[in-house]
Amino acid sequence: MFDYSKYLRMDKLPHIWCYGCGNGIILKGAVRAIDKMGWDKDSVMAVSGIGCSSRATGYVDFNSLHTLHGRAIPYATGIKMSRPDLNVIVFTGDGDATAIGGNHFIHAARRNIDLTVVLFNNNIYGMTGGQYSPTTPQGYFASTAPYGHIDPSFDIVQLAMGSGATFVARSTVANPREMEKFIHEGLKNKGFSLIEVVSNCHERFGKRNKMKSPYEMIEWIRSRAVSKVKAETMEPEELEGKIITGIFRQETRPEYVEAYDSFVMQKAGGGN
Amino acid sequence: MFDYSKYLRMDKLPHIWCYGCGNGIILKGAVRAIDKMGWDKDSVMAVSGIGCSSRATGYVDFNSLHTLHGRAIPYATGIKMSRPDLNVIVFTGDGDATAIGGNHFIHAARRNIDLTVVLFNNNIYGMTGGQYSPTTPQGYFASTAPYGHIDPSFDIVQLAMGSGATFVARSTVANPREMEKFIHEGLKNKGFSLIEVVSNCHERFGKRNKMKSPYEMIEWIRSRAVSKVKAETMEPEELEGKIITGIFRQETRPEYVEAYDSFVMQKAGGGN
Amino acid sequence: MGEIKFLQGNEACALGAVRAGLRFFGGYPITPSSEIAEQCARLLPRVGGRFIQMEDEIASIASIIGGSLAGTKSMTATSGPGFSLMQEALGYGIMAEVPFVVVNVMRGGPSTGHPTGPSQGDIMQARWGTHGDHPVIALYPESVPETYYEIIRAFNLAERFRQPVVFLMDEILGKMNESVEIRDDIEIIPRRKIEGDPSRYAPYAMKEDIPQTANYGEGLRFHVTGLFHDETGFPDVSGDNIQRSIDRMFRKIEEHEDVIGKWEETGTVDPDILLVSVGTQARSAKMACKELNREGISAGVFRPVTVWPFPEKRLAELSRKAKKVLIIEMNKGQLADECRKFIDGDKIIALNQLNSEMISPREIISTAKGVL
Amino acid sequence: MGEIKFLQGNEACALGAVRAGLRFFGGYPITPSSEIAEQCARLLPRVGGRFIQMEDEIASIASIIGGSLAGTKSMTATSGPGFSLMQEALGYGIMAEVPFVVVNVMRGGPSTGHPTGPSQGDIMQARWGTHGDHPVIALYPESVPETYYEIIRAFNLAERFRQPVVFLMDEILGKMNESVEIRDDIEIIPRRKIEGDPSRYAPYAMKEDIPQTANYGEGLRFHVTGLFHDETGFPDVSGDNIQRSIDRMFRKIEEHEDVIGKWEETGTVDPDILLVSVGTQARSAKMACKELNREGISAGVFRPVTVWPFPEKRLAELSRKAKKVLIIEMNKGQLADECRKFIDGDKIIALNQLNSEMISPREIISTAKGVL
Amino acid sequence: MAGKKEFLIKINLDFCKACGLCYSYCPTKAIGPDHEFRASVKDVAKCIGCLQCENYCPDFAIEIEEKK
Amino acid sequence: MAGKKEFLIKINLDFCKACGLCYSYCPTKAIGPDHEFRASVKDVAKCIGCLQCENYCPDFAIEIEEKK
Amino acid sequence: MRYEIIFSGIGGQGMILCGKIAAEAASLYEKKHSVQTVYYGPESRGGIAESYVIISDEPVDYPKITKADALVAMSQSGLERHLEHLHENAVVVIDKGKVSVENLPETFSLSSAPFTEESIRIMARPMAANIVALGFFSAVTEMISPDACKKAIRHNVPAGTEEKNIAAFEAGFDLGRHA
Amino acid sequence: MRYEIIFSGIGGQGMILCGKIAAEAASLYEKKHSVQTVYYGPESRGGIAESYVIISDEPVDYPKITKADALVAMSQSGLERHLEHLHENAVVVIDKGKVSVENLPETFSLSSAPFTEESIRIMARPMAANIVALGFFSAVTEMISPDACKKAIRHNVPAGTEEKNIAAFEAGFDLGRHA
Ligand SMILES: Cc1ncc(C[n+]2csc(CCOP(=O)(O)OP(=O)(O)O)c2C)c(N)n1
Ligand SMILES: Cc1ncc(C[n+]2csc(CCOP(=O)(O)OP(=O)(O)O)c2C)c(N)n1
Ligand code: SF4
Ligand code: SF4
Ligand code: SF4
Ligand code: SF4
Repeated sequence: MFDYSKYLRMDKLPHIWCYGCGNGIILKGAVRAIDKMGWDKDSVMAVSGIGCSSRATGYVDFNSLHTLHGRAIPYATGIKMSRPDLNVIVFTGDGDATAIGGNHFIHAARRNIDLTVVLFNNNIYGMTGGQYSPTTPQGYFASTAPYGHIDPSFDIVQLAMGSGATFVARSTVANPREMEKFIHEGLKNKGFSLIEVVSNCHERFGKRNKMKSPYEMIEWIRSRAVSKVKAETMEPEELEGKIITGIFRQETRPEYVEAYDSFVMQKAGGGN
Repeated sequence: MFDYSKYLRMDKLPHIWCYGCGNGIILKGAVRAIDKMGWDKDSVMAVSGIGCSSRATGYVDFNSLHTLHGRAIPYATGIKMSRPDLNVIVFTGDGDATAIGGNHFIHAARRNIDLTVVLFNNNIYGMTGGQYSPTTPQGYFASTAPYGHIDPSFDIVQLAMGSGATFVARSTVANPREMEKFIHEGLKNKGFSLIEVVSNCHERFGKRNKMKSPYEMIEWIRSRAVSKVKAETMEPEELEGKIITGIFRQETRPEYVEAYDSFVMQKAGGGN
Repeated sequence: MGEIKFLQGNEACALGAVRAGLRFFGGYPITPSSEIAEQCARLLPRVGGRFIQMEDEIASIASIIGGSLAGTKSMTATSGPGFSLMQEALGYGIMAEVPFVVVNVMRGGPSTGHPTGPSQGDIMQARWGTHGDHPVIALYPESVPETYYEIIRAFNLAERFRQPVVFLMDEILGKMNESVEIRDDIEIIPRRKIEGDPSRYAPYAMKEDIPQTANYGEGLRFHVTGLFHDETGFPDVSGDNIQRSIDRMFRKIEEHEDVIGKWEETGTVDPDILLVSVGTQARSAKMACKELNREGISAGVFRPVTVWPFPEKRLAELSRKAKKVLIIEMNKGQLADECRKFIDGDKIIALNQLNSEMISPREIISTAKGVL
Repeated sequence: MGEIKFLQGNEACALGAVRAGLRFFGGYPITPSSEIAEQCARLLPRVGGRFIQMEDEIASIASIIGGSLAGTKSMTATSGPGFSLMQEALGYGIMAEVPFVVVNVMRGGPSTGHPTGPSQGDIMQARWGTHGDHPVIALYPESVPETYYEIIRAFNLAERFRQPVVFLMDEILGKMNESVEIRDDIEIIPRRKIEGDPSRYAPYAMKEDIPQTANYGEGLRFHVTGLFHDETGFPDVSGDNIQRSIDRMFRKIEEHEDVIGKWEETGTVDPDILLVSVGTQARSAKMACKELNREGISAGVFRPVTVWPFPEKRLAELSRKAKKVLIIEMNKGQLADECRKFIDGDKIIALNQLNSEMISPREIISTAKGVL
Repeated sequence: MAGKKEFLIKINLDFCKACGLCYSYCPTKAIGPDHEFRASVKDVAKCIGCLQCENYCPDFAIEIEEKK
Repeated sequence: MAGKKEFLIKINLDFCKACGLCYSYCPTKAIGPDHEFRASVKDVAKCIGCLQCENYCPDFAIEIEEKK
Repeated sequence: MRYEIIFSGIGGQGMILCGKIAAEAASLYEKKHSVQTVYYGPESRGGIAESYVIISDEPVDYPKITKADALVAMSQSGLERHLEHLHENAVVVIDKGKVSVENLPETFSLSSAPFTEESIRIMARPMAANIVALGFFSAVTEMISPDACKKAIRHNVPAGTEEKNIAAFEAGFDLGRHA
Repeated sequence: MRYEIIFSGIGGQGMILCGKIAAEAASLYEKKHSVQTVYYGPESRGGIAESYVIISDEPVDYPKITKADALVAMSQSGLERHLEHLHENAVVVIDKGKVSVENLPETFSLSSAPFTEESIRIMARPMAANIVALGFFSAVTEMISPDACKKAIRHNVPAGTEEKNIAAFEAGFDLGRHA
């Protein structure tokens, strides 16, 4: 039996998320994955932006920082530059990380700075009432897409890879154990790690799209999830609308702060 | 003999760029490519951000708009949403488009809005005096990298592809005719087109890196350019530090404003 | 008499804007302004206009500047954090003299603050938020019907003076429902069409200090920049030109304060105690004033509708006659402080509250009685 | 006596900051501030600190807020357009009470304006640029040596009051070279280390209105947010808490104006004509004052070094005795307008210039003579 | 005894928000909804310790413990 | 006559910034530097009309025209 | 005459819509002046979410509650929080079974009915409890006519749910008439 | 005593560095007070780029030019632009051959030498013309001693170019002594 109370601020529970919101499932997975790392809680730093998902930092008994909408990653970058020994985890949403925060996301990935970004992708802006996000699927409805949504979506995995991230994975709340495993792998990577977790928001997304309950939404997600291995055997047309899950990249490149210390500081004669 | 004066504001020349600056070479290529489209000058809209390269809009006799640092693409997006019949071209730099403007770049690519972005990549911030940009190669010097640069670079082509652009190409000032051809192909694409042109800034980059003259820098660029076809036959190690040129993607997907008009406006019963 | 509709403040803002000719909205959602975007997403495609949700607030305001320059009346809407992000481009709009409207539905700040709470904390920011010397037009209605008509006036002023207009609302107003009579006889200033010889056209040639700028794509191929520029629109950073440009930009607004300025005066004429308040808070002042009048106390209300430029002259005049000027705001006293510039400091009583609630008529009444 | 160095203003800013304990700089280049970043890139790794060039100004200020919360003294530097972009996060710093320094080397605005020209156009923005009610500390030196010492004071104030400090410079000062004596006896306030029982630790527990916040990663696992929060750092948007929090944040600064406030007075004591000026422009006023004094005219100079909170009390005092107060600025009269709050309007003479040049002693002298 | 394992189902009703995920995913229906749709134990003997409920509960409201 | 083509080399000295690209890339050295390193025609007969100079000149300062 | 009503509850119970319907009914269909304002917490769901309605013969200045003439409470906290905002002889309407009323001052005119239960009875879901409550309120106070309310309901509920909501209103109205 | 010097030219000619060296020489090595300020256009290159140096026995208040005592002009526009800023008997130093001096008021004390040519002569490049000019200026005005200048040069030029620049300075100084 896993003792969540070891990692949670129990006095802050129940959390503010809606009944059945996938955010709770992801938070659980993240906590279990962090536990596997065996880290001292004082060495863990949780940073988030603004959004439903970003409220996660309020519930974990680590060093925690709730920043501005979209800016979790640059705050985290400064923390890492200041205290490279901290294990910095970013909790963020699809809006937070890929709409307003998109630039910070790709630049942190490019630098390969050692942050583990757990991206709660519920395909919508939950907190502000269901406006479309950069990952809302085409044809679905949102409060700002009353006639159906026309924007193509980001493939966040492709975006992270195109930017240079060294660990990139995707899972869903329909598969909590896989998600936990991917987060754990991401935490182990010394460099920029992105774990996208596709999640359900029946309140702001589901109810507008004929999926009223959390269960319906999670099953909708499950029905679209295809493992990377399986996807490789499928035709592009078959893959339309599917969520491909798996670890897409796992490689070793010099970490940013380490590179700074070993190269710039050495050359400058600084060091500590 | 090509009559540049047809497209240039001759009274603004000579331009403010340094002697031998590649920006002039790119501007020439762009003008020739536009000429091939046979467009009415009134229908062409040139938009730029801030930077040396972004001064290009001042010299072309089209509708022209010099915006804020990093924001050329969202200004252009608004113009396109307002007047879809205009042919909108964005002139931008590596700093302008991929540092401060990185988010707008990836989102416009995602939407596949019909902009042709000509990105003058001189691997440095020219206008402000030679600070490193997201494409400054590792190991080189910049005014903010006095001990040598450690940041991994963006591969702008990968970034554009990861974001969903429908036309993606790269050329260099060492090959003006190829550049012109790629820009022309980009202009023909109805959707988001990115043509990265690797350029020389001997003043702010070259002089700090043992390349004092424009000629030396252009030859340095040439020595690193490898065509996509050739690159496919090479090993990853051989490709290190190389500039792979060619058309990387050329495909057809619904253009954003057309999709809006044909889907949202139709459903809403608006139309015009 | 026109049709009567029962509308939310945010909804009235969107409807009024469309009525004023809005055909392009670029925005990014934020509580408590999001309904404005949502309504625009619904309304615009019905009238041949377009809506886009941009990637952030900076992109939003950038997109509407582009949209406006290309000839389409444009708007964005946001709240404090987004308004802060828009400051750089708002300055661009002022510098390049582009007509558009930015709505800021004020919530509790600073920072994330209290997203669902009302405040009047961004009044000074609306004046001074962007860098450099610049004139500002900012309107702030008190009710849903006034929102409908003032947003139309905002568009008209933007077009007439080629100036971005800041439209302030507050969380109470944005989320409030009231009935609005939709009159038929509303003046709408259309976007100017400028014609001329392209080879000699100067987009910043002036008529009474107001530039005669065309729209892109209508045959006059001109240049626009955020650098200081001359009549032709091209950069000119000579000292003389900078001085001349800024002076003219201020003159353009200051010399038309008769058109831009707007305020309401109610209660006793030349009252002993003058209540000054803006936005929804003024409604509380008005109720208090009626009660004071009923009790035989000489009280009046002065409510600026145009907040910037501040209707200083008229208020100074009224204040000279009053014994006390009670300035009532849901902030730390931003306008009260501003009023020290032209009202005897001993007369000013600042009544302020920051607890996410409007200051009630009762408090106003008791404060007013206490100081007389 | 310490070593004497011949330094550029921007360089002195970087050197002073490192002397004050700066160990993390996150920035984005912009004329005329870029040398500060360049010097930090060179200096910091020599002393075990780190420099990073972020992707934009928003990321820059975000990174230094993170850096500071994790225990490292942090700074960024920019100019007008970048300062506008930083406003949202500056408000976060004020709300979350994080010590750091933001340098704004003022250039000609609004918008892109005149990148290589000086101005004093962002003084009011430094006060009101971010949304919501908030207190501000802003310093503005006049010379290269003063830059060195005032940037150190900026860090000390930031640490002492847990408040971001805005450090204003201007293009002339940033690019100017002068000699600086590097004294040995400088007080540096170190970052506090807070200890206690993690299970009961409240990062916003107060001591004289100043929060006792620890650094991340030192054993006290606390929470920080930009929402209104209680002593424990967790969100609390109750009306009472909001009122209490903002009142306290203002009190924290206002009640320590004796420490924060700083100004210089030169020339005749209790002069007939008082020249008021800040930054490099004040040096012109001083030269003018000397000349006026030589000619037997009773003139003095009042130069605020701490611009916000504005040294209102002392200036009001001096102004009561003066016949005229001549306020000299490279802007449209921002401080002159501010001074109307506490100086008789008839006494104020605003001397302003926006042509990218300092107002010369000659002009000041002739204006002064003209009004006496 | 290597026989059938037995489990304890602990439900924290203060945290439970009645989302129904736990009992929707419970393969044996050892748990089910109470009158307000919150989780409640229907037949503890049916519990096979698959932890599905625990995995999906977003509210840290349900725990399965093996009886020793 | 299907013989050798002849060309006119037009240099606009008001635009030329003396970067040297044109004559660095001129394969026949028909053009070369003047005393201030600006472009100047050395031997017009050598010009083969390859347009290299025109392609590389960033300043719109050189044009090659075929003599008719 | 100025009449102030509080519709109180928690997120998801629809008390904001309920207030809007009441205010619109008074304004558009009864030709009175009315304003509705709202309060909601920052939580996405489950926090306070309520609205205030002022109905008057004259234009409404202050749009918030001074002393409420009526309170419709769908949650315990929504009752308790507002006791101090009520006129001493205010009408208090509560959802029976969900909200308990110990120690309520005698001066209030209390009436209650099981709105949630009634909603479940009619449409197998608790969702229309707010509309049931509105019907009940209309009947017991006679501040807003049922006809006006029904027009406003049709105008404000999602298309396709009009009839169900009208049924819910009528059920509430009936309960109120017999209360 | 307040002595004001303008070092004028266009971007790339190094007149900003030139002024800095002069001011540093006066300040650090001659123990006077000095300030150097700059002006440069927004162009990356080729625009105006110049500096102003004030040298004084007392601390310098106003750091800009009131009436200049000397002008070193490396470009025609740099001469013409500043004529009105000069004292009537100011020292005017120009780069012979590059700058022509027709119609210059007689009251000025004009001296010139071919700085660019001299630089090309010494180091085959025009780059050190600014330092040649500084040497010349030092000799003709005696405002700043050659020793102080040389110290400041060593401190300010890129590592490895010290000796060449000292040579350029001395060449200029010689030209000045014989001017
Ligand atoms: C600068 C700024 N812009 C907008 C907002 C409003 N806002 C808060 S959360 C949010 C979107 C949240 O979406 P996402 O990150 O996907 O999180 P979710 O709520 O869906 O978990 C927005 C737009 C804000 N707080 N700050
Ligand atoms: C908001 C803002 N930040 C910074 C700057 C300063 N700035 C002007 S151009 C530039 C970088 C230019 O680099 P790039 O886009 O690569 O163009 P280049 O000059 O190299 O052609 C910067 C940082 C600015 N003008 N505005
Ligand atoms: S609104 Fe959506 S994302 Fe937010 S807590 Fe509710 S279900 Fe979760
Ligand atoms: S600084 Fe570089 S990019 Fe800018 S004009 Fe000069 S050579 Fe070109
Ligand atoms: S999954 Fe959790 S919150 Fe949902 S019903 Fe079960 S115990 Fe309750
Ligand atoms: S390439 Fe052009 S600018 Fe360069 S030297 Fe030749 S003609 Fe002159």
